[in-house]
Amino acid sequence: MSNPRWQTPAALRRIARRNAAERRFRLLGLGAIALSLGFLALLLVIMAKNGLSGLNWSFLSGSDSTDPHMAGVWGAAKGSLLTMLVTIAIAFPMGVLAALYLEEFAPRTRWIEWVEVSINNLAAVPSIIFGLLGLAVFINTAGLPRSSPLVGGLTLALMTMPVIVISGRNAIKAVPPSIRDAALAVGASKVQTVFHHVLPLALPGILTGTIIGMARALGETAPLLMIGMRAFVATPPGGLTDPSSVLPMQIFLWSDQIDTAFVENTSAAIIVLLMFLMAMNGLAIYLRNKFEVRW
Amino acid sequence: ACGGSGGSSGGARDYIHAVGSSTVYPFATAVAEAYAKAGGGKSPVIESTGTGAGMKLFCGGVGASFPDVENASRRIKKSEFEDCQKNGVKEIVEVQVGIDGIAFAEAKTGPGFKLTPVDIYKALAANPFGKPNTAKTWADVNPSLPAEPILVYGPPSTSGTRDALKELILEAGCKTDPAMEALKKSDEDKYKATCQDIREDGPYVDAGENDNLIVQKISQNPKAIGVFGYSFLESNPDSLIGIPLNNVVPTYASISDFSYPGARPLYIYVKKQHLGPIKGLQDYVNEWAKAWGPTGYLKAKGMVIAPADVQAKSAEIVKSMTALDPSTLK
Amino acid sequence: MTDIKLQARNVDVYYGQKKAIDNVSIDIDNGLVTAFIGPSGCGKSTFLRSLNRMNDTIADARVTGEILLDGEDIYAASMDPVALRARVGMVFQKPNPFPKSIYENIAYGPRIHGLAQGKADMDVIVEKSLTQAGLWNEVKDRLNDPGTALSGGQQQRLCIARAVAVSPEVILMDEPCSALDPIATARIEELIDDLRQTYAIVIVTHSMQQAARVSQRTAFFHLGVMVEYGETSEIFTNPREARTKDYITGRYG
Amino acid sequence: MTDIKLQARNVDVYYGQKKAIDNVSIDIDNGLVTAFIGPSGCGKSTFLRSLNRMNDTIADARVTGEILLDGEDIYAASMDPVALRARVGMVFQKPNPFPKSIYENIAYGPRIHGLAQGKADMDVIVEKSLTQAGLWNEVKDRLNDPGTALSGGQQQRLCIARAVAVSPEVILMDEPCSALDPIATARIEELIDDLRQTYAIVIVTHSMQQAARVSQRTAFFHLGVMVEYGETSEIFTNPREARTKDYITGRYG
Amino acid sequence: MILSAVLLAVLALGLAGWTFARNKARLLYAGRGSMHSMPVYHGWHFALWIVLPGLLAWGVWSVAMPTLVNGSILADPAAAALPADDMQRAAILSEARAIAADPSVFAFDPLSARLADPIRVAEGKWGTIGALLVLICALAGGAHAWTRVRAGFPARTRVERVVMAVLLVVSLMAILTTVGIIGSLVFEAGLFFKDVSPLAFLTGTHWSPANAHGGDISANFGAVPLFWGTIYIGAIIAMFVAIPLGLMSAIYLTQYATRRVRGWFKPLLEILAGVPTVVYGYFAALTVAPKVRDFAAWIGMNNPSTESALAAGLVMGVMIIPFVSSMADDSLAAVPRSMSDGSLALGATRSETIKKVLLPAALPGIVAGVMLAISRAIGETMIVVMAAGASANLSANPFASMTTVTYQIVQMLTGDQEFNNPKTLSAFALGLVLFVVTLILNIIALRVVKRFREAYE
Ligand SMILES: Nc1ncnc2c1ncn2[C@@H]1O[C@H](COP(=O)(O)OP(=O)(O)OP(=O)(O)O)[C@@H](O)[C@H]1O
Ligand SMILES: Nc1ncnc2c1ncn2[C@@H]1O[C@H](COP(=O)(O)OP(=O)(O)OP(=O)(O)O)[C@@H](O)[C@H]1O
Ligand SMILES: [Mg+2]
Ligand SMILES: [Mg+2]
Ligand SMILES: O=P([O-])([O-])[O-]
Repeated sequence: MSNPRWQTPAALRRIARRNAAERRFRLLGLGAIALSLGFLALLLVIMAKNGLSGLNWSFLSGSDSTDPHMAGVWGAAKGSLLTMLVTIAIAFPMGVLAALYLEEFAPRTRWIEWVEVSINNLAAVPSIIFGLLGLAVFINTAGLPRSSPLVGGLTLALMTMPVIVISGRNAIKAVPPSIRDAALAVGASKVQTVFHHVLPLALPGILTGTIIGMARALGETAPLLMIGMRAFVATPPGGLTDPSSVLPMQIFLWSDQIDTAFVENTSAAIIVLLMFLMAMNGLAIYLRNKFEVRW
Repeated sequence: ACGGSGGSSGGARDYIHAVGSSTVYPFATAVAEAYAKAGGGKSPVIESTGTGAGMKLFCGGVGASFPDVENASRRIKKSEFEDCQKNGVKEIVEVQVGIDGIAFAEAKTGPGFKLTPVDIYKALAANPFGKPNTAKTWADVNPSLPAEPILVYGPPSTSGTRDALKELILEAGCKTDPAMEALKKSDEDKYKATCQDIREDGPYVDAGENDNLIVQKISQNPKAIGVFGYSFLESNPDSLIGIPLNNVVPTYASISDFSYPGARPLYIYVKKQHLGPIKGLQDYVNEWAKAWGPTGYLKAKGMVIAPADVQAKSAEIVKSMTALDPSTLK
Repeated sequence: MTDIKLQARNVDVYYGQKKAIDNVSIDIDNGLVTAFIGPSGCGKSTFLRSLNRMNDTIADARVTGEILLDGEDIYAASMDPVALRARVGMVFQKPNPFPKSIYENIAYGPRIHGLAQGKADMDVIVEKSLTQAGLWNEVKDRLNDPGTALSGGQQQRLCIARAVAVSPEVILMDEPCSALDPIATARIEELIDDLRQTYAIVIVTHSMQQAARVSQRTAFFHLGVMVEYGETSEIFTNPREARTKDYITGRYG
Repeated sequence: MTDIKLQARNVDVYYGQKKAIDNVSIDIDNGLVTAFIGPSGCGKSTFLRSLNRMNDTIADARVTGEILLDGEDIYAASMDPVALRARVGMVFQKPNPFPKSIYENIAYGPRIHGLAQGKADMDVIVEKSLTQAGLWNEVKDRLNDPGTALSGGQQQRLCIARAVAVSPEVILMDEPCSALDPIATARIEELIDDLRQTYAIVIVTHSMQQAARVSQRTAFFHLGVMVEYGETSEIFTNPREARTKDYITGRYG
Repeated sequence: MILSAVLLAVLALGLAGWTFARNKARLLYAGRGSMHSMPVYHGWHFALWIVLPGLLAWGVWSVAMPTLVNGSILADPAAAALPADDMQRAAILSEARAIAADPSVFAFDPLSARLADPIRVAEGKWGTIGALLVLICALAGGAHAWTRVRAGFPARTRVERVVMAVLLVVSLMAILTTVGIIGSLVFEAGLFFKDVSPLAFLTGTHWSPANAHGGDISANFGAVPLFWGTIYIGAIIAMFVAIPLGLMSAIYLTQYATRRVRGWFKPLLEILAGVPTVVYGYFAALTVAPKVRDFAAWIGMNNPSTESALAAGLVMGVMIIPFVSSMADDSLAAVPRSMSDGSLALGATRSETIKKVLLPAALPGIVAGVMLAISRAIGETMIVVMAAGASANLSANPFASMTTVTYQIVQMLTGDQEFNNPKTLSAFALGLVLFVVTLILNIIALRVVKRFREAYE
């Protein structure tokens, strides 16, 4: 005794057609993901095919060389490491403090709006422009040494700080107001509330954003072209002011070598860099999952 | 870097710093490596900035924050030398380290071009002899050439190789017309535009800084011609052959004796004032002298060695470190 | 003897241009539970939060008029809002323990106010507060468990204990049971009755039944105005105003 | 003559491991308004949503037992949920008009189900639905205005019109007035009374007063169990179960 | 030397002050409410009053000292030999200072070796004076604060004020960076526009800096082909890839995927954005570009170029997918669930609900996301440097080689160029254009997102 209006052949056909459209649409979505990830897989497979055979201890521990069989990535990796140290030492505290100020304390004035617009915009400014800035400010004006992890790190810090501020603000925003209310209601001051409760609770989120920002900085090449890191450096840098290369720059330099044996080196270096990045991303995801709090 | 506030890094530097040409870069890195291996000290840092940008850094001043050596794929210009002087870089030692040929090449399967500078000038100039370039095929330029479309992959406007192409080939082709010589006297700018400007309507393709890619393109495209440093031709003997200019095939020999028109000298410039303070700078320059000979390893890297008399003269300069005489510059 | 703890005189509260509380005057006595009732959005919470200056934290909220705590104007420049909030504690609608241990939840307030001289002292405060909130027996063996691991009703009692730990004089409660089940609600209601011996208590509730059960005085709010205020038994059996009567008999809300 | 429209038989609903509805059986009759009441979280919404398989859209919700619409199992494989939901319409707590014109809001349902043969036909449907929802006179001159530009009460009536436009057989309403002011609430309550001539109506409400005003049958839920079901007048004046009585007299909730 | 030592001394004083003041404040405690602030805040207040004046004096002195030392030096007879040119003089002096600090350093200029000794003496003198001054400031500050260690003193409020000031200053860094970028770009671009008319630069269609010589060079700096290449690669081809793939991925992940699937695929997709662009560039140049060329040849093009807009654009599109998908993801999630519930309850299928209700509602957010993605794409450098080519072609043929703004910036600043040449300076003008365009795109996008969010709050 079911409803005849929905049992007519026309109605049934219509429903069948709509359900088919539904399935098609769903497949389309799945296809889009498959295609995107397929591309990623292709990239990884090709790099692995070209580069895996070149990954050995002497490659991992050596530095740049004109002989492809002698060349290694340690020098560049150490340069990357030092550069990242500078970047994080500057971008992290500044980013976190700025995020705290903007989210918790800033009065809603025109001025602060400008700060916000600048930060959001800086996060999207092409990286090469930070290279121009680094060249003008750190090298030409401040006279810091060219090609050094110090200048590279400072330049990348300017680029990374906005990313940290933005993710930091989101993490701070995600701390429920009820926690702030709770602290204020027992007589904590605003500053105490923020530093005792909000910041610790937002920290996992901030860290996640920081790791992602750092990963981006680690893979960055273009701004470093501008500040003299496109160089042949055959000894790993001993300190922050020694000239050095970085991993992505090493890849770029090797990709331009005449000797075709460098193709293997380039791919192997890419594998090393990608492993670093995936490890960082993995850590970020782990942190996010571990500390993600549902309020 | 203006020396004014450069004080913070005015202290010591215990490695050699060279900047400049991307053409010289592979040779400079090889020398640097040999120098370091010979126990000369910390490995020198070689930056590939391009000749001009390198000159700017090199001439920035004297002191640890300025490079010691400039690699150049052309001679220093008078204006650059003056800038050096102004910034206190008084004595510069010029050493010719070898030769680079700009090679014209086609794929092994190509039609077998034989060209002259005039052909190339007519095919590639923006305004050959003052008239807009309408040539579409090589036959338009010279009826004896195949009627294939003109397609030349060459270096971009920012490269020293491109300058060499303009000065060594195009201008040579251009100067075959006496009217041009006259023009040079009357209107230098116009002369330059007529003899050196490269057409931009398609037949000449800017292929980017990456000479590797030009090589690949040519080997895939039999009807195209590529222009790049000789070393690239030498390291791809399976896929490429050189195109004779004036019936001279670009070979090692023809470039080193300058019988091939596309040969140009490569230089390094050394800051004499740095010889004392920078440990090992003299050794590094000596290492160049060891390497550029007929049995040296630079040859294996694809550099064309200079003729014996040039080598001797350069060796003499290295030994005595005689400064460059500015009156020979233009 | 009347024992007035808090006095509001002609209080208006604005959010930006919008007036959320219109000219409310009320006396709140020690030793009693005062209930604020009224339909949603009538301004109960807004008024409650102006009693311990929690409204300061809302950028565009503005309070005019006078609110006196023991005769002292709480909005005077000389009054430190931080000290004020230690004297006028607050418990919120949704239990909001800090994501820390039970012990730390209680200890936080005394610590920032320097109320304890050392660990032993603090232990005493924690035990006393939890006992007052009727939670000690349930949690005494797991003081290091996170406060968020407790059940909803226990969390709310933890929040009450936290408020009590800084020895306030007044406790404000904004719908403290609305997120709880009936059994937990009953526990809290008992607790409120106990606490009123020591503190002046103000409670906002949307349930008239609850107001009737726990309070001695009731204020009825409507559209930002305090329509009626008096003995709870009076208000529920014999309201003076028509609007109160309509509300109580379920005509709206 | 009983005229049973919907029949639930031993229905359990789970969210993951958690049982939110426990063994509920109920008959819902044509021509009547059935109200579900009970304290917050007792499962009213959950049960309501299982009546038109809206629970399908919640990833980990699972329904067991039988629900029959005109004797046909709505969870049977042969039942298409798309057609089912056209027959059992739903109105939500917060008015949720689409961000489109008023006309398009109404026309959306008939169009996807192919109920209109051309524009003229559609115009008739739109007018009829809006009239049934008592909104036609207020909006007939601005059918192209966005539905979101209406007042809250009008929006809720628009949502009712939208549900009516696909000619359902049952209309489920989940606290349809809780976001509305008393005047708008009164309009909707009148409307419900009109609509029950044509549709079987189930309404969830947290207000016992509202249940008493609009429904003929009332089901009382508590902790996922249907405690009592019967004539509304019976339930309110003479509940059989102690829990029902406690709830109605305001002992909790 | 001595100045660094005094800095340490000031910090040590601060630490000691912190302990003293806190302990003193503790003695004042006489039960609840007897003090405004906890003792530790008195400690901080006292320490800040020591350290901040000390630091301030130290900073001022560090800036002033070189001038004072130079003044003393110029009085030295050896200084008479200093060259007149300011720049050379400064270089020699700074070198001499380095030698004074570390005698093992070798002198580039013999004069600086001679000046080193006088410098050492002068630095010793002025350094000692400075150190005393710094200490005096620190102690004076401390003395002032010591009188404030009283029960009623609001130390917490004061300390918190300093904390706020620090936070404010840090936040202003963003403005400073922006100003720095604009400043350095505008200054150099200004030099460029002395030689080249801005109008010709922005509207000219002929880009050939190589042939720029002689009188009027404006005609050689028409940047439209670069703009076109940038837009064609970054905003057209890349978006052709990124929008459908990103949008459909987001739809699948938010609307269809189970939580588990989403938990896996979303981070995987985000890896695409994390791959360094130099890797994409290498991949584009080595793998994708030849395939594109083969394809072009296969469809009958004569002599297709290896470097093509299509190859660069495709790879860039893939890189951008996560940007589009995560913005679309957010926008779809921001559409309240009640919207889709409303549609589903009428008997609409999921896909009908998505197409007719969710997408239109989320459109502003998606558009904003696409704009952000475009601004990312047009600023992308390494992919185009490695795969797009250098020809300033104004063509709609995707198989043609094209160049972009970022490519030219890199070339102009690293190629064989004479300095102070319009060719080099044009890089800054291009940078300025790029900055302004991304700024506009971002501001629009942020506005749109904001309004969109507000609509549902
Ligand atoms: N932060 C705010 N900004 C602007 N208006 C607000 C704000 N908070 C509340 N309001 C408005 O002030 C009025 C009173 O709100 P209030 O929260 O005090 O009501 P309430 O009686 O507590 O209601 P409920 O029973 O729903 O909690 C309402 O109209 C509300 O919309
Ligand atoms: N999506 C969900 N996932 C898991 N649990 C849920 C979900 N939705 C509801 N619940 C739980 O199921 C139980 C019944 O919820 P339901 O929303 O049906 O209650 P209700 O009677 O409608 O309450 P209210 O009056 O607050 O609307 C509650 O305990 C609730 O927490
Ligand atoms: Mg409230
Ligand atoms: Mg519900
Ligand atoms: O880098 P080059 O100057 O040799 O082109």
